Amino acid sequence: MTYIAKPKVHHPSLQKNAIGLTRRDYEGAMSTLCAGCGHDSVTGALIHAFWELDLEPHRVAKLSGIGCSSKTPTYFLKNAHGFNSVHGRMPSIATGANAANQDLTYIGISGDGDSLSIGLGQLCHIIRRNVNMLYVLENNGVYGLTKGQFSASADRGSLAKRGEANPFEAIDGAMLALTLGATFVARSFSGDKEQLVPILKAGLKHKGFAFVDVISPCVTFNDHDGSTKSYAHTREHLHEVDDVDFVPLRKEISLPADAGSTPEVRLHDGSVIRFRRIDGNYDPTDKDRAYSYLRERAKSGEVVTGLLYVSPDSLDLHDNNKTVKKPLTEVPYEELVPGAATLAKLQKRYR
Amino acid sequence: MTYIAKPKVHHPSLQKNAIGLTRRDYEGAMSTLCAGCGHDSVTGALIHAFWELDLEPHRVAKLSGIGCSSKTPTYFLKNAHGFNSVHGRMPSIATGANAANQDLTYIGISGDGDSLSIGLGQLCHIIRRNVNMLYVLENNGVYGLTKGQFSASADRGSLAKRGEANPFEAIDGAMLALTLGATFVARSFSGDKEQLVPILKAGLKHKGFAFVDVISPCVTFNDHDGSTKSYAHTREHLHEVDDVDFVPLRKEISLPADAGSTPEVRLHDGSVIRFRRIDGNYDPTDKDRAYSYLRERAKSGEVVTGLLYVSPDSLDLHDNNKTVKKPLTEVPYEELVPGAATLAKLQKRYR
Amino acid sequence: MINFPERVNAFAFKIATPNGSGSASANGLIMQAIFRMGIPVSGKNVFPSNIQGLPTWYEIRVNKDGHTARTPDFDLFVALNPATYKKDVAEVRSGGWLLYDSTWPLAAELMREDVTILGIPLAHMVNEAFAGGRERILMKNIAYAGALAALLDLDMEIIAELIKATYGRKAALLASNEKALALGFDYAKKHFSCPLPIRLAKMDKTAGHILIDGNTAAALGCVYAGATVGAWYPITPATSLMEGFKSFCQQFRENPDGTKRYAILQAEDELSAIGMVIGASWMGARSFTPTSGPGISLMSEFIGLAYYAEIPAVIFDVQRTGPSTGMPTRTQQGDLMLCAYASHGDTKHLVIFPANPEECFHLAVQAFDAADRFQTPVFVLSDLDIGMNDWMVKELTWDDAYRPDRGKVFTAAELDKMQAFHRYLDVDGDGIAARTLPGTSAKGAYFTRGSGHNKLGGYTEDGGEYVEVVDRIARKINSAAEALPQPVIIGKGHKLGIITVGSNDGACREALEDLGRQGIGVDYLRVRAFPFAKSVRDFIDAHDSVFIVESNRDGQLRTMIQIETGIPVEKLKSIRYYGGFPMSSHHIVSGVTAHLKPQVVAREAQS
Amino acid sequence: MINFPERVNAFAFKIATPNGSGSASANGLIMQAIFRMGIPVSGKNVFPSNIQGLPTWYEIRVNKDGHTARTPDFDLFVALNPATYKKDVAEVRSGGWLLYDSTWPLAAELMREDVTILGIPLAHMVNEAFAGGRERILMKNIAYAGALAALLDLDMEIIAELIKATYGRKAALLASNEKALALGFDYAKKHFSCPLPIRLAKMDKTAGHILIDGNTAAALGCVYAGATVGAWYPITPATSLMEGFKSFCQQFRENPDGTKRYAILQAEDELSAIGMVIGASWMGARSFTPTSGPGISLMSEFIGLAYYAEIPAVIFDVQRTGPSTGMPTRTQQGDLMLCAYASHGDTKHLVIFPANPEECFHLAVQAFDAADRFQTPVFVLSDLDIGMNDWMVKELTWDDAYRPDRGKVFTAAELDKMQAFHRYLDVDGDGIAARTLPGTSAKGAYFTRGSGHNKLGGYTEDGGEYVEVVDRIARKINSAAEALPQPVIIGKGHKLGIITVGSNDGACREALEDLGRQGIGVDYLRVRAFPFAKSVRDFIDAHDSVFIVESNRDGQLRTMIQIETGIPVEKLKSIRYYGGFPMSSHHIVSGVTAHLKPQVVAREAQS
Ligand SMILES: Cc1ncc(C[n+]2csc(CCOP(=O)(O)OP(=O)(O)O)c2C)c(N)n1
Ligand SMILES: Cc1ncc(C[n+]2csc(CCOP(=O)(O)OP(=O)(O)O)c2C)c(N)n1
Ligand code: SF4
Ligand code: SF4
Ligand SMILES: [Mg+2]
Ligand SMILES: [Mg+2]
Repeated sequence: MTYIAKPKVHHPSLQKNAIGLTRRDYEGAMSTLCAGCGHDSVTGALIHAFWELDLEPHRVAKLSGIGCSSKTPTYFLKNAHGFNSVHGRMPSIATGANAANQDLTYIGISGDGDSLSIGLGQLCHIIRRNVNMLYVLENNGVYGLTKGQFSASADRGSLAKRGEANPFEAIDGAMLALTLGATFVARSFSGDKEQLVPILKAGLKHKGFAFVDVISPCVTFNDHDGSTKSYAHTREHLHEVDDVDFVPLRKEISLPADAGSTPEVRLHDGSVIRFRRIDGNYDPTDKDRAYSYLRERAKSGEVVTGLLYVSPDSLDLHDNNKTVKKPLTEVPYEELVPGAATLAKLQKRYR
Repeated sequence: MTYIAKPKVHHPSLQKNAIGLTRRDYEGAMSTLCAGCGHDSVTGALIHAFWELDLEPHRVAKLSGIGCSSKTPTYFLKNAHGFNSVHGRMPSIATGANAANQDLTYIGISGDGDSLSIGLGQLCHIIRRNVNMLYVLENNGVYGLTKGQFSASADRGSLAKRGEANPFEAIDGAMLALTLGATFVARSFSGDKEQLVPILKAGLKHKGFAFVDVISPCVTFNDHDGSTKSYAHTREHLHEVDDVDFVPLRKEISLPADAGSTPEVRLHDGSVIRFRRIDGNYDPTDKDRAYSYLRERAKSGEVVTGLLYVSPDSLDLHDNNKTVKKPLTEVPYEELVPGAATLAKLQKRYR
Repeated sequence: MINFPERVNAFAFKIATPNGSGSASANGLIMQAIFRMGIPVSGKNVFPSNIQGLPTWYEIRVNKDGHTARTPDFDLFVALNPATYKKDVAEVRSGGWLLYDSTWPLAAELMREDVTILGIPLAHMVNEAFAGGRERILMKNIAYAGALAALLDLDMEIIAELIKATYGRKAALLASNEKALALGFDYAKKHFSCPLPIRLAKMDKTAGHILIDGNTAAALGCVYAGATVGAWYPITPATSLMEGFKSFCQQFRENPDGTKRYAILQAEDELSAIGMVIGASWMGARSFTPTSGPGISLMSEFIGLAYYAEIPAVIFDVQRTGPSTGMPTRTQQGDLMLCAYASHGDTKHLVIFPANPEECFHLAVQAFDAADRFQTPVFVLSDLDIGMNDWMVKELTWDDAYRPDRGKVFTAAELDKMQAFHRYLDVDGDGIAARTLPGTSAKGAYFTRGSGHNKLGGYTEDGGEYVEVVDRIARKINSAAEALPQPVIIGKGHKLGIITVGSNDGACREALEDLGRQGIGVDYLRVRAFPFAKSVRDFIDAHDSVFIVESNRDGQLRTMIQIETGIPVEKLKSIRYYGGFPMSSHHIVSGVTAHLKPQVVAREAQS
Repeated sequence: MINFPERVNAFAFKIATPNGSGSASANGLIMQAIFRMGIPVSGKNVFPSNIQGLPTWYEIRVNKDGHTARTPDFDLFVALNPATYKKDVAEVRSGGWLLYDSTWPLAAELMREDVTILGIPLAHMVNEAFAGGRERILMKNIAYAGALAALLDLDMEIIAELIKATYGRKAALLASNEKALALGFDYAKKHFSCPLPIRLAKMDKTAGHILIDGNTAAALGCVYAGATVGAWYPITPATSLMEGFKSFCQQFRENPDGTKRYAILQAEDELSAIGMVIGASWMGARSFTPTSGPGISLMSEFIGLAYYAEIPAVIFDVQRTGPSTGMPTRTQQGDLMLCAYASHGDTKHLVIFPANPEECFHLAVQAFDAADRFQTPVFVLSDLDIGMNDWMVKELTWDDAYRPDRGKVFTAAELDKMQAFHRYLDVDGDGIAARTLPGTSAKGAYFTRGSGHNKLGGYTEDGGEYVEVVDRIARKINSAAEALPQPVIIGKGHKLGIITVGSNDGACREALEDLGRQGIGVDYLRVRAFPFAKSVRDFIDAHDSVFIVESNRDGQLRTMIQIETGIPVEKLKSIRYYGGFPMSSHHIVSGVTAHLKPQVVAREAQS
């Protein structure tokens, strides 16, 4: 909402990052979402993550589908190119964009309606192609923008605002991503910026498709008693499995002395994801265990959060395609076209 | 192929079933698929299964999308209504049809292109809705009808006929179905009629969505060395976990004396699926174990077949919708319309 | 100050608030109260594509002569949203009134010399009177309603009654509402000379009428048509149609044990929704889907299947401003061509165009009959203005003798008597082949497919057999022209004519009168279905010049008339407005006079 | 026996076999050999929508005058598929020849008094000569090729050369082929008086020409246009376009280390394919997708997004017979209207119509230029006949000086010099606003959206701002008419004219000559793009009557001309053929004369 006071992202200082930008430089237009909407907190976390990673805003491409969630790209990185596309089909646009220019940082924002209903096929296939991007699913269990219908992530038995119970099994985006061979799967909560920011940073730096399911409550249509996606329910049923710290390559020198004792995952560019195991010896590089663990916890109604799985040797779309290292948009025309003489020669075969 | 000799379904006798029909009564038009195509064997198994279940052909609705596989409904049950629809969208047609008339037996036939690429979203959502039908995915790892492109079920590294290796992770329909909460998941091989027929029968009788992934090789485009969906490769890597016997309700009296010793699953109508455990103590009612078992075996390149999971207390679309027991198509108009007087009364609220 | 002539029951006012502040119920209250006073009234809700905070407006027009089309001339403006002050104040007609919240000093943007400014300290008053933040926001709306009641001479008893009907069971809420209403009313009475020259006075012109929105009425139509399967994917402005259907079904189609004589399927997208409709219709259920433009685009492939395989389907397209996502909360008539010719290959579809909620009800029923009879998809083209705004229409009536026209469907008994059944055989010579429903009997079994088939229902790749079938389908579709709802015509033998479609009806009828007063006689035709009835051509032939009035950029209705009648475009002058609001009569009046002027000039030059 | 006049280099023959039996390569061999003899030739492959077993045909027309459109009159029929005997034998023209496999007795169905029947024991011969089952099937085809060589006087050296070029490296295969060829040749020489009156004789009319299919040529066009991202979902008859692109890229765009200067994305469906194209184009890559009708229907929503957000995209629609799945291996021109107006809301798209493979190459390049220049989707409408059949066309030429027209794209340096960048501002007054590519600079950043936006690129729900943008887009699209490929016109001042599109070109040109011989002079115009150039209107104005020739049921080209020019339909006579085969001149000749007759009658009645 543009003209009613709203919780502002905190700017305790106008501190500058390594490329001389303040957090303000990573903001976007004023939010037009409802006061208290989870999505706005995700926006805040994203601004923080981009700032901390010292990314140049204009080297980022931000994409979305349609929905309240899909409006959020407007609210951060005003200096990045944005694409608010059509409902559920952002993954294909991101895939094409990334194929054309692999040098930008890609972030996609979607909702549970956008990703798990109309866009489910595209989501599954972008996972399969392992397109290098951070994909944030702002999950509130409803269609916010069309005023509160159940989405496919609504749990069986969860109550609608008018009291009706959802009769269908929920689709769990994280489980689905694991099943489809995703190389980076995390879950977090819009209300837990501490946890969310490092996950987003790690996702941005992961080479491949980083899927982050963020429980992001809809205060207007799904924050009541009986909803399993309300702030209260989510807070109560959160179960954190690990505590992630993301260490970009260039900062590595400043690692604490006891670094060796913390398990870590080294990404392709040398950055490191370090995680503190909160639940027993949860290991986010062990996919099979991750899966059965999630199932187990889900059965007892828990919402497992943290970095659930990461594959350090992920091969992205361009690795598999063997694209030249340069963005295709920058390959000069002359290197694309074999010329008149070759055309003449080539045609011998058609005679 | 209509006019070249092809392997015919065997009719050792023109034996009649309980409703007085021979297997011939369950056949359809002559196949126009390639000689040796796995899909034709599935057709044979289906004819067998329908015949053994004593189903009236005209009380069956058979549906498909587009593809070689999707042509198969033409080749069985000539006396059933058929619907060869559009590519990848058969699940929605089946859902609507079933919603309208719950009394027919529904069978859908699809291919891996039809189901896992263009139709993936619809497949996932029909699973979620647990529409009461048997869904057979004739899986050959390629697009047969469009001449041999990789499908989404092609394994990473599997070779195309021209030698190219598939760079993407395969989507495993059975794993996906399990993840999405399917209530009946099986896998079989077109070349294994012994196993396939009882699975199809159980699937037809299961109340809910019965997903059967049948490896069904494409002799023309994907039966070469290096393909992981060839006859040879499949035969070599098959791993049967259980051996299913389906016992319809009315035949129960004839159960062998030692029936008690075989694990069994009782379906909603009283029919029984009895299975012999081949692999250790594989239990098709234990979903979590099924999942980890499948993952494990898949890693060693094995194709696990058998009844992988069945939920005996499955609630189908109509259970969840609380539809009247009668097909909606048979509810008289008079019971649908409140009439002129009610309309007049109703409009008080609009004044 | 300009001296404003008294105008009883003939004025318009507009209320600006931020979205999500709860103003909708206050605005609805005012409108309903006016209606109950017996005065023709209309309300247009102008809302943003977000849930909370962006600007929203509500426009109320009161017109004793029954003209309830939108007017852009506002005599009074209630400006409660600082974000739109500048734009809002410009919309007040000279000599009119502006009501603002004088809790804060009058904003410079609101100053206007030629307008009487009325300040009421709404926030202040409600903050004094109420405690909770939410309650204060809500009660501010009721307070301005109270003020308007005083200023416009709204019947307080009626309002009190309405409030009681709404909050009767919640005593606290009722009390708050009554208190807030009084606050505004008393303040206005005390500080201004009430009523203003624009004021209300009881009439008896709303008897036998109701206030209803088109989506609700269409939903009722689906119920009365006997539709049992509804499949949909939520989209503004079509969402409330299925919500309406659901609530009527809950009321009328549930057994005491909770079992349902209907099924509503919330699909995963529009492709799936139309697939479900096709599946259910194939089985013999009456089935429908409500959607808007983007949904129709997504359904295009399936629409071609239903056309070619000849399966009934009813599709409500509640149009919004396109292209693409466009302005999803604004109205337009931009999908005419798409619906008429949707899908690849040669196709042409039946389209029905209701003009108001009353027709939404009746034409919905006719749409189901047409779909069954012609075995083909039928589009019902409504729009956001019809679908989501409350319109004053005649009370809906029903003939209990009505039974659905299910078209040609062979029963098992009929099949038994036949030699053989062939799905696509035109036995009766009317282009319509009989169908059978799955499960009927072995003899009735056939294969439905979107690929080439011959008249017997067999697969074919033979050109001649293919042509035979598609030619028959073309004949069938064209034959529907006279069976579908016929045009509404007002013909008085003038040389000029207006042709329009859908929700422009009111604005056109008002324009006819306005033009008549200017001495310009114009006849009128409103098409109600496509393919067009012969009378459309006749009407054009009978007039020297015809103005085609529509709410889209490209003149889609005009194009369709041109295509179907072959009439040269010069004869069909185009009048278009497509900025997202409902059409107003002045668009038409100025369009017609602008077209006439050059003619006059030309004539003068000649003489 | 009818005495057949000798016809050198002017006849047609047809070969019927079951699909999947390997006849395609034998047929291609014959056609190529004729081409190498310097004789104009065309081949039409008529194949079923399955992989093995259903009937397939190959039609070869030889015409010294260069008429290579399809003809339905066959002088010779090679009937090797018992399943279609009955239909096939009826297609031989009286006095012609029928060649059958005399291993088995002559089927009763094949008997025809007025046709010379030539029996060759093909199966017997190859079974004697070869061992393996597969080899026997394949060699039977080469054997009938040998027989045809003898009967038609095909140059055996050329055939031998071709076989050597194909199998040169596989000695055993080469030997088998040579043996099979000799078997057929020798048998025919020995048993029949060779050559027949229909026979070949070397000419020099194919110099400077090639035999190529349209999909391959279009793929080459994409390579030469500098397209780097291709996204697609397989569909007949478009599949070979992307396969061609891939193989050319493998040849010309791979580095020694195997890295690629291109990306081909096999999407999960057509919605995804067009999404990928839009994404890549947004980034600044030239990007395209090949598809057919069903794909266009599925892409409809995205097409509207690209139109409204002004993103280039090149879409090849290789048309097949619709509606729905239709006859996927038969040709048609059924998607004209869909492509011109695809998507909901007011939209209109640029469409380019190649008539043959040569134009597929050149117009593909122009399509990319137009897409970039006008920042909008551009359709290239080919069809199955152009796309999948080998056509004799002029050798493709290339101007090395060509550089892509990327339209208005601001660089970082240009942006630096500007005060501010506004995405949708029409600075130049030509309706085209400059864009920037993502990643260029912070100053160039803007938000792309399919929802309402103003000329500055900001989100809007304001009617006026919305109208400003859509009106400019309409102007932009219409302004493309003269920039797109212009019509091809043959004007000799006749009173009658023919207008056609795409692959009907050859049949029309042949018809012009045929009609000329009958004393009916007709001018000719072939549209090559939509929106239509002014010259289309001028052409119609300059003629008394114009025949619109097209391959669809509903006269879609005629409708589009009517819509865009406003010319009354009476002036535009419709000639349509839509049974799935390529158009033949006789369709046009009989269409024109049939239209003329009533006029003559009318005139006579008057006099
Ligand atoms: C093709 C299409 N169908 C439907 C819509 C209407 N629509 C807009 S947003 C939305 C759902 C959004 O839900 P979700 O993605 O969960 O986002 P949220 O608003 O909950 O954040 C729908 C159905 C649309 N814009 N386009
Ligand atoms: C919308 C649409 N896109 C593409 C096609 C072309 N097409 C027909 S079948 C098919 C793939 C079939 O593959 P699969 O489902 O695996 O069946 P199979 O032939 O292998 O049995 C495709 C892409 C189509 N018919 N419709
Ligand atoms: S409706 Fe829900 S999801 Fe949308 S902005 Fe409001 S709180 Fe957020
Ligand atoms: S192409 Fe493959 S899938 Fe299709 S019929 Fe032949 S063998 Fe079967
Ligand atoms: Mg949501
Ligand atoms: Mg397949």
